[in-house]
Order: sequence, then C-alpha cells, then structure tokens
Amino acid sequence: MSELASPADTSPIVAVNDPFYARVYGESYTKLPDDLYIPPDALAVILEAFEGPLDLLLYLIRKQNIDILDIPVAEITRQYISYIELMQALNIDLAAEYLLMAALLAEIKSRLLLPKPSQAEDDEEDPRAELIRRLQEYERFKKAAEDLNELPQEGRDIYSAHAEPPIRYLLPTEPFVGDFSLLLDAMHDVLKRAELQQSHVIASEGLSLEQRLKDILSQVKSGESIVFHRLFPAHEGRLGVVVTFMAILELLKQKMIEIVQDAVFSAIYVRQRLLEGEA
Amino acid sequence: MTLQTALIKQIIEGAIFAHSTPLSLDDLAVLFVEEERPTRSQLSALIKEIQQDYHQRPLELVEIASGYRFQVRAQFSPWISKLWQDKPPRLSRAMLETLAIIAYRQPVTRAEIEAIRGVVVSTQIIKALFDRDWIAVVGHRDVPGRPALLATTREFLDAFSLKSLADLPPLAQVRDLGLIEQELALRAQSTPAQVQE
Amino acid sequence: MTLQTALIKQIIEGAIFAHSTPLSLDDLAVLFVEEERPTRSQLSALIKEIQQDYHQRPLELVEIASGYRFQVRAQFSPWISKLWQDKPPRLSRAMLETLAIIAYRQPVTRAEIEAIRGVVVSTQIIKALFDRDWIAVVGHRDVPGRPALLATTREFLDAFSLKSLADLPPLAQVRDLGLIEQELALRAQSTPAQVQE
Repeated sequence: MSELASPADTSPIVAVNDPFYARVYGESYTKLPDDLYIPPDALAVILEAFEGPLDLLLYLIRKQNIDILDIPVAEITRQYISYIELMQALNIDLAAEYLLMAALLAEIKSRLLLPKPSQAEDDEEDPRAELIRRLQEYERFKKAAEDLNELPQEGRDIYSAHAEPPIRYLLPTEPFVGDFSLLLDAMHDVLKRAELQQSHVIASEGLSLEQRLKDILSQVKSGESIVFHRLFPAHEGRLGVVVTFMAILELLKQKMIEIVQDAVFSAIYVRQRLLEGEA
Repeated sequence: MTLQTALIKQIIEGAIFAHSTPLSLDDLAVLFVEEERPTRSQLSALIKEIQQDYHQRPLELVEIASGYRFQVRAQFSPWISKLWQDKPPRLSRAMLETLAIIAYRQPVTRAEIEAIRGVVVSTQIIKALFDRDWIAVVGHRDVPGRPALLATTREFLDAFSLKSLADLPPLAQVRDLGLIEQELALRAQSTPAQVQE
Repeated sequence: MTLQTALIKQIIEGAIFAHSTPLSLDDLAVLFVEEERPTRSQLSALIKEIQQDYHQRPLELVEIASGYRFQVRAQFSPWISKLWQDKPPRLSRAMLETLAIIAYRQPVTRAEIEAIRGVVVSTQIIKALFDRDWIAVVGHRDVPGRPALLATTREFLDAFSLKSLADLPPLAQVRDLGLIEQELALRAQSTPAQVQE
C-alpha cells in the first residue's frame, strides 16, 4: 500500500489538491529560487508530486494562466528544461519520460523557429498540435481522477449497514437417522428421569421387545410424529426405558421409523418412515 | 450534552449497523467528543428505544457478551440461509464435542476432556479452537504436570449469540450433548470454518 | 404467490441486511421457492416500501451497481468514522488517474494508459486495483503480444456508489483536433511573433 501514500504526506512540501502549484512550508512555490537551498529529498518530493512530464508541463502552463492552445513553446521549454536540469544536478533519478519530453519540446521549438514555407502551410501540421492533443487528453483524465476522488467512497464517506444473519435452523424434516450418539445422549436424560420416577415403579413383568416394536409402530402408523420422550412410559421405570429404546433402535435399523427434529432445541420426533416413492 | 438526543440516538443506531463486530456502551461513548458525550445510562435508554423501534422489523438489536449488534430474527432463517448456497464446511463433530465439554465443564484440562469423550483430543482440535479465539487458558490444575485449564471466551459467546455462559441451555434440560453440537454447528456455519479431522 | 406480502417484505429486508454484499432483485427472488416467488415488480414495490419505512432512520436502502444495500446516511459519517482508528488509505493520484482512464476508456491496455498519462504505469498500481477487485482483464487486444484489456468491475461501481458507468461524472470535452489546428493556424497568422524568443 505504500504507493498509495502520497509522499507529500510526510514532508513539509505539500502538493496541494490544486495541482498547479506546490507549497514549501506554506509558501507558494512556483520556481526554484537561486538563493534557497532545497534539500535533494525535497525536490524529489516535488517531482513525485507530478504524475509525469505531461503533468509538469500542464503545471507550467497553468501557472502562467494561459490557454493550452497558446503555449509559448519557447518559454515553457526553457522552464521545463531548467526544472529537469536542476533535478539532474541534484542527482534525482529522473524517469526517462521527462527527458523524452525535454527532447520533444526542443524539437518543437526548433521547428517553430524555422521560417515557414509560405505556400505549403496547409499541408504541414503545426508542430505543437500533437503535444496539445496529448496535454488536453491528459488533462481530461487528470480532471476525471479528481472527480472520481470526489465521489462518495465506501469505507471513506459511506458506511454500509449490516445485521448478523439469523441463527440457522435445521432444514425441517431433515432426518438424522444414523446419528446414534444423539440418541444415546438423549437416552441418558431419559434414564435420569426414569430414576426420578423410581418410587412409582411397580413390578414390571412381561415387557417384551416384540410387543414394544408393535406398540411403537402402531403409534406412528397414522403418519403422526410422536415426541420421542412420549414413547417412554414413565411408570415402567428403567427396564421399560431400556426395552423401548431397544425397540426404537431396532425399528431404525429396519428402516421402519425415522427420527426428525424441526429446529434446534425443539423436540425430537419419531415417525413412520415412508418407503421410496411414497413420500 | 449539547447534541440533541435524537441525533445521538441516530448516531449510535448507525454505528451499530456500520461496525462489523458488536459495540459496547464504552465503544459507543467514544464516538462523541467529551462535551457531547452521553452517559452510559443515557446510552442504555436510547438503546432500549431503538430496540422498541425495531419491534415490527425483521431484525432485532440484541446484547451479547461484547456489546450490541443487530441480528436478523431467527424465523426468517429458512429463506435467508439460501443466500449462502455453498455452505462453509461444518465444524467437525470432534471439535464441537470438545467445545461443548469445555463450555459446560470449564475450567477443564485436556485430560478431563479426553476422559469424558473417551478418546484422545487431537492437538489440531485444540489449536483450531484457540485459532478461533473460542477458548483460552485460564490457569493450571495443581496436579503433577500442572496441566492447562481451558475455558471459553467472549468470542465464543459472540459466535454462538450468547450473552453469558448462563445462557447456555442448562445441562439438566439439555437432552444431550449431541443437540448442543447440532446447535453449535448450525450457528458456526455463519463463520467460515475449516474442518478439522 | 402463497406467502403473505408482509412476510416477503420482511424476508427481503432481512436478507439485504444479512448479506455482506449488495443483493439484486434476482438474488432476492431465489430466496423463494418457485410457487412462492414474487415477481420482479412485486419485489421492486416492496423495496420502495422498505425505503419509505427507513425514512426516519439513520439508514437508507440504496441501489448501486450490483443491487441493493443499506448504508448509514452520509450526515452521520463524521461520528461513524470514529469507529475505526485507522483511516482508509487515500487513493494516490497515480492510482486515481489510472482508474479513471480504465473507467472511461474501457477496455484499455496498459500501454494505452501509459500513452495518455505519459509515464509508465507501475505494476503495484495495477496490482492494487486488482486487489480491490476494481478492475479485471476482459480480453486481449489482437495485436502482437496480445496485451490484456482492462475494464472496471461491478465492485468498482459499488465502491463509488454508482449504479452504472453512465453515472460517472462526464468526461471533460476535448476540442476537436481539426479545430485546434485551424485555431492554431489562425492564431499563428494573427500573432506571428508569439513563438519568437
């Protein structure tokens, strides 16, 4: 992200939003005074405040408050080259583009100084035209970049509003057949309750697994879902619980019933398992 | 307090919506310069008002361990969950069991967790729980080896929308650990998870 | 449509709040099974209602390129921004200029960007724009080297609260080059001394 931070942020030399001038310690800075010692680093900062030779040229033109179309090529070239020379004198590593531009300006200047062939004038393009075209084009996007920066930016000017997603439920009727530990855990609780009911236990006899299988099946036959705990008659005590539980496991194994739950922490239901195609 | 109460209320409502994690009363207070700063009781009263304002809406302003956040009411889950078609992988069962034991039995040592689960608790599971900031070492059991005592954190409470450990379903009522796991697994889906084991 | 309109409205409101990125009408439609699915115009109407409902609140439901999102109204930004210690990094001029050229001239190659800016476009800038998902490669120019054609993304529009590229601020007009030359010729005739030293 270092390239995002403007070098001007960390320096007394500030490239003001208005790109046509720079400020040094608050003073408008439009040329390099001979009597002022400027540390090389500071000049590098000035240079970095320009986005390239076109930007520097625009700055020089705008500084003099002249129309791009009226570029006084000779004067601008002189200023431009004096900037470049100073940078070089200070050993600032100039991007090659700056030197290319200096060469181009020198060429334009020399062509403009040549006497014009009076008749062939219409054929030959003004040597400034291409440069003006590029300057104009660059200036458009320079402005567009400023406009873009004015738009409300998410995270800078705009904060989006969010809420935590809802707590998720199980999909209704998603069977957890096969999750035996779930049932085993549930059993613990059932057994605990059965123990609390011990005093009510009467002599239990004739609790057969077969009978219990049939009982459970008949309870769910109608297609009704039966709350898991309801299948355990409290009065039967521990043995009844065990028999019922074994019957449930057996029916699960035979795929005669399934265990479902509509929502977390809601009751567990036992219901008849429909055959394929019946659903 | 020079700001109008109505403005303060709007600011705190906007702030809770804008921030990605819950905001406490203290977090809210620092949004205001000192001379404009509402007191905690003023903030609390405004929060109550906002909670009222959202009474008819599909979201609610809830308080959890680390502060206040807006949350979409659970009854809309069947539709809204479809936004996340590619469900992040579930937390592994082993991880959830371990977490459930720590939550209900804290502080516990790893050996104690292993005794309850009946299997060795893998280092990855413990590490994954630490990585998520769901558990922390809160001390050491004064036995040979001085094993670390593990407990759950505020982040754990936040992740599972609990205000405090007291809000965990009481173990007596909980039919089983499995259900807790189901619950935990479902809630944790909203946080991207990598499956351990 | 068997669901009550009120319920559908609550579901879409909750969904927009719950999702981390904006939701389009199509995104919202798929939350409902086919027989319950509202039409796009029904959804639009409900969104208008929700926008009305939030009239008095510090939030607004806005439409941007990739859909609808809630955002805190801009007038509360001075307070809300205090939630974050670190201000978001300023976009550099180089990055903004590069982005502007891509936005207005898309699709463009890197060489074309460099031609306009008059300097080499650093790899870091291009990478930073990719990292933010603001630009993407949409093809290759059929010239030697087959350079990548860059264009802006929906995320770019979202980040700048734009609905479409048409909402970009208009690009300044350039005076036609033919006219420029004529003008230059005219001026050269009227002020021939200007170019002399």
